[in-house]
Amino acid sequence: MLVLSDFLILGAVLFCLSIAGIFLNRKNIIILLMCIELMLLAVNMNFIAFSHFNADIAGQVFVFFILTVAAAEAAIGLAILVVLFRNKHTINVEDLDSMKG
Amino acid sequence: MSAELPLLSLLIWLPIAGGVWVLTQSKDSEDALLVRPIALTIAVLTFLFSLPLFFSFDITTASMQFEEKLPWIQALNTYYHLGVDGISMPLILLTTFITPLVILSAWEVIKNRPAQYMAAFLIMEGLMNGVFAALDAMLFYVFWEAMLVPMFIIIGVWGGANRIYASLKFFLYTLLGSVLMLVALLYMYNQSGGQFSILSFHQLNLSSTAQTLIFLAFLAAFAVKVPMWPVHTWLPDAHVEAPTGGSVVLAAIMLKMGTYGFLRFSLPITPQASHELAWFIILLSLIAVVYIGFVALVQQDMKKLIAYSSISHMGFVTLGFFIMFAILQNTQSKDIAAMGIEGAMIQMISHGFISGALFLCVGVLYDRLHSREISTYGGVANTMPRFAMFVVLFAMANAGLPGTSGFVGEFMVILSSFQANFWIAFLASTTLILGAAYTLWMIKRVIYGSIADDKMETVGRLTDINARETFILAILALAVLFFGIWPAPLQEVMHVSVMNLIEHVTRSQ
Amino acid sequence: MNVPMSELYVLLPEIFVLVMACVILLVSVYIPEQLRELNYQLAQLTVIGAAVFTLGNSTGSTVVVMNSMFIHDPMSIVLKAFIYLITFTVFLYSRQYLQDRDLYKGEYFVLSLYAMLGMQIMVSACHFLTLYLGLELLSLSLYAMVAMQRDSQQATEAAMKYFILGALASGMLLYGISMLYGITGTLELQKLSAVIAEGNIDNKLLVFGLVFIIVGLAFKLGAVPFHMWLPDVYQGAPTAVTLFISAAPKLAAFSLLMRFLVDGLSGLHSDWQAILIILSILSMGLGNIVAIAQTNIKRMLAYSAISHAGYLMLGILTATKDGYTASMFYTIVYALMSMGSFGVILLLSRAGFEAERLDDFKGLNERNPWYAFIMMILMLSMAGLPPMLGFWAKWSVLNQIVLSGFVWLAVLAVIFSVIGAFYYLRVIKLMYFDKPESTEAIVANADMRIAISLNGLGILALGLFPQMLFQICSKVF
Amino acid sequence: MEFICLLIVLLPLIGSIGAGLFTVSRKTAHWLTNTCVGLSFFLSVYVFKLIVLDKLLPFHSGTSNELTLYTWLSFGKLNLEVGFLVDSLTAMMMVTVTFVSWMVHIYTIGYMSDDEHNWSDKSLAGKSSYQRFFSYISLFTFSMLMLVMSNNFLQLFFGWEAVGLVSYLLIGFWLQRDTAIYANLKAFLVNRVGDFGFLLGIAAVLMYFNTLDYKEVFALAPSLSNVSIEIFPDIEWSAITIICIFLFIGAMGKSAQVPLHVWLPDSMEGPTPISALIHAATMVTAGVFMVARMSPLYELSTTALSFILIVGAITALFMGFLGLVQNDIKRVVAYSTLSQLGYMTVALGASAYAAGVFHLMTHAFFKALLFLAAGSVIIAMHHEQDMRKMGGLRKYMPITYITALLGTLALTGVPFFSGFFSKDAIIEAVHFSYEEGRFGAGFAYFSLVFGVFITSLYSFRMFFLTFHGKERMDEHTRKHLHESPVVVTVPLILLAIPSVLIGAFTIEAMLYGDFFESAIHVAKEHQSSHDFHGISTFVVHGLTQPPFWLVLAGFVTAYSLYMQWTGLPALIQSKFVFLHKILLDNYGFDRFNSWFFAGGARGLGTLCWSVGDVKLIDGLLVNGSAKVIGIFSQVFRRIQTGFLSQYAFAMIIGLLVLLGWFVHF
Amino acid sequence: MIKLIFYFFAATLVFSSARVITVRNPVHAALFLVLAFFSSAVIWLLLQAEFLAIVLVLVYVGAVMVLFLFVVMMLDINLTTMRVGFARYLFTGILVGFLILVEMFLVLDSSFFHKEGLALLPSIESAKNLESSSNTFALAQVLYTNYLYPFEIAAVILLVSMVAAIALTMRRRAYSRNQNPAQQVEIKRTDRVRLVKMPSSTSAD
Repeated sequence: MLVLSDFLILGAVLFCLSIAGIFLNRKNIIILLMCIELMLLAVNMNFIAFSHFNADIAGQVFVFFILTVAAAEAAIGLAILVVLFRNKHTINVEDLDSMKG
Repeated sequence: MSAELPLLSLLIWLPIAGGVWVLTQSKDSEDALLVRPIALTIAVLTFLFSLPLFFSFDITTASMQFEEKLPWIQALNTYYHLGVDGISMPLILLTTFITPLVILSAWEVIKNRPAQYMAAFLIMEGLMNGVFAALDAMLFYVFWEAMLVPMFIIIGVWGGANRIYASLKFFLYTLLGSVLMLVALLYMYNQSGGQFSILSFHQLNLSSTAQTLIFLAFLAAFAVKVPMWPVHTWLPDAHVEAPTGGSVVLAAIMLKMGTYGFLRFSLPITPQASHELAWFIILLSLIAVVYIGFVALVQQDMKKLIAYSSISHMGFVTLGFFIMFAILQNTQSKDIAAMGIEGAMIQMISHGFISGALFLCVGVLYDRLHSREISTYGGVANTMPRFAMFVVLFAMANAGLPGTSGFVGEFMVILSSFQANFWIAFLASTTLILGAAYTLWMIKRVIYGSIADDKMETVGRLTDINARETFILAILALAVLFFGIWPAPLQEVMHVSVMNLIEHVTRSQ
Repeated sequence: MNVPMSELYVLLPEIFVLVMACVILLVSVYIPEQLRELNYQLAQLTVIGAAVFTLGNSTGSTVVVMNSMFIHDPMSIVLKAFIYLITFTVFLYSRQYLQDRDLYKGEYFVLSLYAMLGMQIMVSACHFLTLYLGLELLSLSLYAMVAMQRDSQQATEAAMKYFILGALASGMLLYGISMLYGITGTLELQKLSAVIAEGNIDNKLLVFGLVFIIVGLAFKLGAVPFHMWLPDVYQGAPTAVTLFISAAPKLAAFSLLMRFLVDGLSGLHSDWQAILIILSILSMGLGNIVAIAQTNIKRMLAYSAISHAGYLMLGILTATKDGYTASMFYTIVYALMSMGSFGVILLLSRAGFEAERLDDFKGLNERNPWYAFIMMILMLSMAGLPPMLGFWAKWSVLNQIVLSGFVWLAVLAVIFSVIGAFYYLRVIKLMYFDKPESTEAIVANADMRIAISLNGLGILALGLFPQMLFQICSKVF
Repeated sequence: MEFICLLIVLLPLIGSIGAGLFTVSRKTAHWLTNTCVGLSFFLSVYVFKLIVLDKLLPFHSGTSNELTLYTWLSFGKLNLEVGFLVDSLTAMMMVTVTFVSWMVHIYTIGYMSDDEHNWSDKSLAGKSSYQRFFSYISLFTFSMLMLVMSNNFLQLFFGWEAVGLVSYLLIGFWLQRDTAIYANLKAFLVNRVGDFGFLLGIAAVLMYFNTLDYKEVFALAPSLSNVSIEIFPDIEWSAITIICIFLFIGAMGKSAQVPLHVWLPDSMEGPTPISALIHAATMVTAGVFMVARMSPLYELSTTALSFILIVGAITALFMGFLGLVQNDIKRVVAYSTLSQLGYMTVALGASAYAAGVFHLMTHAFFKALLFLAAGSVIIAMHHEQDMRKMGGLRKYMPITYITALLGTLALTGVPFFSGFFSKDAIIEAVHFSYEEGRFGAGFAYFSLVFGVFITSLYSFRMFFLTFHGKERMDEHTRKHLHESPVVVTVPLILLAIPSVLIGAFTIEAMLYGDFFESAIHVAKEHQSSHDFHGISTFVVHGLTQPPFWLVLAGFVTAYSLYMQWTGLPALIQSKFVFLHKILLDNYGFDRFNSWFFAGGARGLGTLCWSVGDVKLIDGLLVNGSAKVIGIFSQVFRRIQTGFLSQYAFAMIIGLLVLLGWFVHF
Repeated sequence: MIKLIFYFFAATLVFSSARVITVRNPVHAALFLVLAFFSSAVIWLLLQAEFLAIVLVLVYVGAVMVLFLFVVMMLDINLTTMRVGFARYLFTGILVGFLILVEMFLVLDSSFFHKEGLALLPSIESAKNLESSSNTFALAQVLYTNYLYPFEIAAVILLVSMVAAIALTMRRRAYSRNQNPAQQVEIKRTDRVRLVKMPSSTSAD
């Protein structure tokens, strides 16, 4: 039988992948945004698994809100991205270094 | 009369309020005619108000006098608690005495923003009085640190070429010391069940480790202020770069706060640790006397030389304080222990006069030729005989000539330290030679001699001191001579408090 | 579900702000450009109204409403009150600056008000969900505000960085929440606390969740090593926005810390204490040290904010009521100081000129002694020098850690504060000791002048008589 | 009586202040100070009469010879007071000091009358130098009186240093001269070395007696003879010895004993009147006075006495040698002074305090006379001091010549002159000590006796070179040669009288009577058993002793070398180049001092400063830590690369570490 | 069987997520992300979160990812430079990711989490009572009652995102030349004309 751990570990793998993605990706901010979606997916996976195994609907409600927020976040993130692109004509992560030190 | 009038508060807040008032006059800095008389009046008034402290002082009691106590921050259980005893009262008088002179000395010299200059000194006077009068540790600390700011500004704005380095060094050095003291104060606050009364700290029963740590924390604060070797290097820089008034206040008063701290905090609060670490302080003091004496010998800058001489002389003060334990051990004589401590305290006051006067003298020269280098001068006595007389007098006082106040403290400290250990007295006495050597060698090169041909245009055209400068120096000269010839009035006021301190320290060991 | 009126009454400030924000949004769309002043006035009105509603309902007792998701307790009231105060002042300070830069639009006020609403929600949250949503409301508004100066490369870059990292952090926070939820089966802070108190759960699992949560909190607070966004955002954002970010959200972040760690996870205090010690040491150290090397005052203040975050945590990590009081005091004081400092920067900025280089402060004393004096007070206060208010802030947290036996930490903290004093002093040095680079007079509206003066003098006056502020904070816990 | 004593002390001070601090005319200055010091002298004589002749106790209506003026400081039972102790010793010193001082005051009127020429035109200080000079010497008189009249160590130290101060001011009086201001610094510092010991001595006194009052100390002294002190671990010293030696170190400085004598020859840079007053008659004898005053202490330590004996003997002999090679007239007198101070010191070391003080007194008169005479010569020679450019002055300055002759005779110890009595008494006393077996007495005896020859030799050498022989000055000078004015010659005459007579008149009272009974204490076993049988017997006895013949030998040698075979000195000089060099070099003391002490101190100072302060403390610790923080700052700011990935990476690493630390460890 | 489904879709999920972060082309990444969403939707179904699974597909894949793609297309990005330097950080990235994974694994694999599911497939009984056991129904039950307050906040968040997105991206036409009459009226002479005093030369030279 599948146990809770399986889902959690799956979530953990997703989580780590997204983290690695954020670190690895240096060229394209859009990928970063996607990684964040991936991370939220991992979190959602956790919530749903817990919700299921604890027989508690609250976890699913939480996921519902996370999805909402994630959508809003994506909207703002993309908006900023567009503004940024208009200004810099690039979305290369490594070009975002006008401020440092 | 003292009962009705909150004298100490007046001494603190009159100059501060006056300073703020002067500051508001700063808009028309060109037309600062009014600023100087106002500032002087306030300073003189403050001095006059401080006189009752001395004349209605009860010399038979060691308890605090002229006490004022109002709740300040109830949440922290701190009070606006002021009071003086024989230890702090002379220092307040010294402060109120020096400040009018400082303001007078800047009369026509400071042209750049005189209002701010005067205000800074007035505010600083109030804060320094606060340090000496505070009986609440938090109040003390607030005054203690707040004082850094006006001094920082004074050095930084009206200072010499390297003033920024000097002012920052001064500030950070002293801040580093005092923050550690803050931690110690907090620790004691918690140990004493949440109070900040300094007098209640005296009654604390602290473990020996705690005492040692607290002592070291206090040491960090006070040693920097004194300054003791090896945390003294801010002083020469600060002195050299500060304007004359700044140097005077720094040397005459601010250094005394460190040694005052030892008496008010370290010794009574941590008697055991003080006893155990007395050797360490004595060692540092002797290094200050001997090592710094040699260092002073080779200075090329007059202010630096006097600054180093200050360090050396302050070494006597700390020596006098901490020799107490060895004396008590050797002779059981509290009188001799008192002699050491009182000698050190007289040295504090006297050094206030002498170093202040010497810095004013350098200021006089600096105002004329804008150089502090010894090599710029030579043969000044030829053109400024009256000035030369004062300089030689103060130099002699600095060298500890009997009959001047500079002698009294050194004499007493050496005499008492002899009873502790021959070698301590021996090393301390080397100041007789070294002090004379560096001071008089400077005098030789600056004041004496004929005017070299290439200096005819500079030194040769010097004008002797005017009435204002004469007045300032004469007042100081009188003070130096008076306390040299008859130090008893000064010692009388502190004696009971010092005896009480010694009793307290011996009792709580 | 029928929500009783009494519960709505508790929510009145939030509802008012929401409604008004929508009103301003609509108004700003339709009013002509000349009447833009109306946005400002309405926004200020909103803040005042919210304050009136919040304070009008401050009974001192704790009320929990909305299915135990909204808590109305003394802490939230005090924090909200200061959030209002700060927002009000921020609007006031920013006005001229925004007008000069064509940012004086409805959006700024609307987003600020939404951010404020987010903070209100956070401060009053007692449920993971509301905490999270409040946080997101705040964050999303801030992301947008940072990017509002659309033609500024730095602003958009800052916004992008802020956004990505913020999302990453909230992802981690969420992961932590999910773990705690999974382990304890509840999302309510009080219940969570109760479950942990039972002690049936393996501590290791809880700490696992805790670590993720702390990462999220530390990010909001700007604690090292989760501080990286902070300097760039402070520097890149329009100063008016930096002003806002640097002040009010600190209060919210503090409440976040309190809600999570104290209300929810007080059972794990020995664990989070250790973590906070590390974070605070790193923050104090790195913040103070790196600030020295800065040439841009906004960036310098950012590092200063990092170090202040370290000090702020000192109080909380004692896990005592007095410690929380101290931290809260610290946070409020810091917010006030930070507001003043950025206010002065705004004051010196003109159309087309950002007074953000340190050198722009050169010789301020000659140009305008009064503003120099105010800035000096603020800098000294930041450095923690008596008799400024900042001293008492440092004092109170130090006192608490000494009381809790972390004397070594106190020593470390004060040493870092001395290092930190250097760069604050440098500002004073520039203002007082150096010659001005320009002699242009500094012009400001009367309200701005009065406000900034009050801000500075308040720091001094409250420093002399901190009793009131102490009392307010100590009554909270 | 109290008032009179106070007046004696304060009158010179008033004179000094009047002349120095206020702008007064030259006339007012010299009249004021002369009147004050003169009055002081007459009052001293009156006091002397009351105490010595009438045997009265001066104070508290005749019940005590101690007077407390006021309390300086007090610590419980310990009182530090300022007061007077006036006994026969004091009275004698008071008279001597005020007399010589008054003479010098008068003399100065003439000597300094054209002092402006010694200053450059522009010097403002030169304009008032005349008044200042009077102010200084009056101040000196005050200080010296404070010293001798003190009844405690504190005041003694005050006077001790105050005379040092005035000496400093006066040596450097012509402050435009580099040599003068070098000499005064040197004098002060060398004296300070002595005072260093002196102060430690006082500290030791306080420690063991718990008082600084003479009377109490002397009363307690015998009980202390067995107390010891450990200065170095495990080596015990007698406390009394330590006290005595430290006090004597002070005396060595002030009374210019080897090796602290180096300042005295240089002090001749000062105007001649003060060389007479300070550096011959009074101040330099303060050490001798002090030891005599402390005789109850010194009597308890033969070790200390031996030490004194040896130091004195070395000074007496070797400083005399130096007098032989000097060409500067004042320097010859200066070395003679050194040598004579050695005599006095030897007397002290031989427990013959009375003899020492006796010689002190006679020496004060004749040496002052000699200096003033030399000064008179110098005035006549237009400030030329080199004896090689003098000669044959006898006919130009008869009064000076005669008085100088009398002084020389007194100095060399020709019978019936005052010096004869005092010197002979010392030699006798040393001889007694030698017999008694005191360590060092044999050497001292030999030195003193041989020293008599040397003294005679250099004294007559100077005398012949100056007043006899060829006139070696240039024409211009010779044309203007004339006897000095009355103000100069009168003091010479007045000083010549005691120089000749005082010895004969007072020897009985001072050495063999009870003159010093109450003032000087000599232990029973150290008292010589000789009796005094009248002056003539003393003189006749003296003629049979080697010293007399040595004086004669000295005279003959000098006469033959400088009057008869005048080429011979140069020949001898060329034969003993090495020796001559050593003598001219002051045995290398000056060079050693300036190399080792002055150079060493400066070197050490530079080392401490540039290495210790600048490099180590400031460079390494202060600026170093600032720099380290700065470097850290620069390094840490690199972490903030500006790259988003890096930022995220930091957070991730943070998470990783926190997880690892808190969850898994 | 369930296990098989789980592992299959889990593997797909992991693979597609891995591809998201490794592919060069953002369009491909977005598409892999879509695949990941689909796979996880299936796994959520296994966990009886039908509503959320549907929402994920509808909202995410349908709206958000399309938005992503839209932006990707809109921004004209040079793809060739997109991968440079990737390998440099690969090792570190993998290492750190792996380490965190290990740390997480050690906790998540603890016995506490080895509890078995209630029932991974709906039982017949519950199927009967479809209405009450429906996941959607259950969510709906609480969403507008217990969670009314967060629901409202979520609404505000969406509003904010809308406002923000518009405020940030809406461009007023830079080339539109509309007059501002107010400005024209308000103008003062001094704004336009500056009188300059020239020194008049007094003499010819």
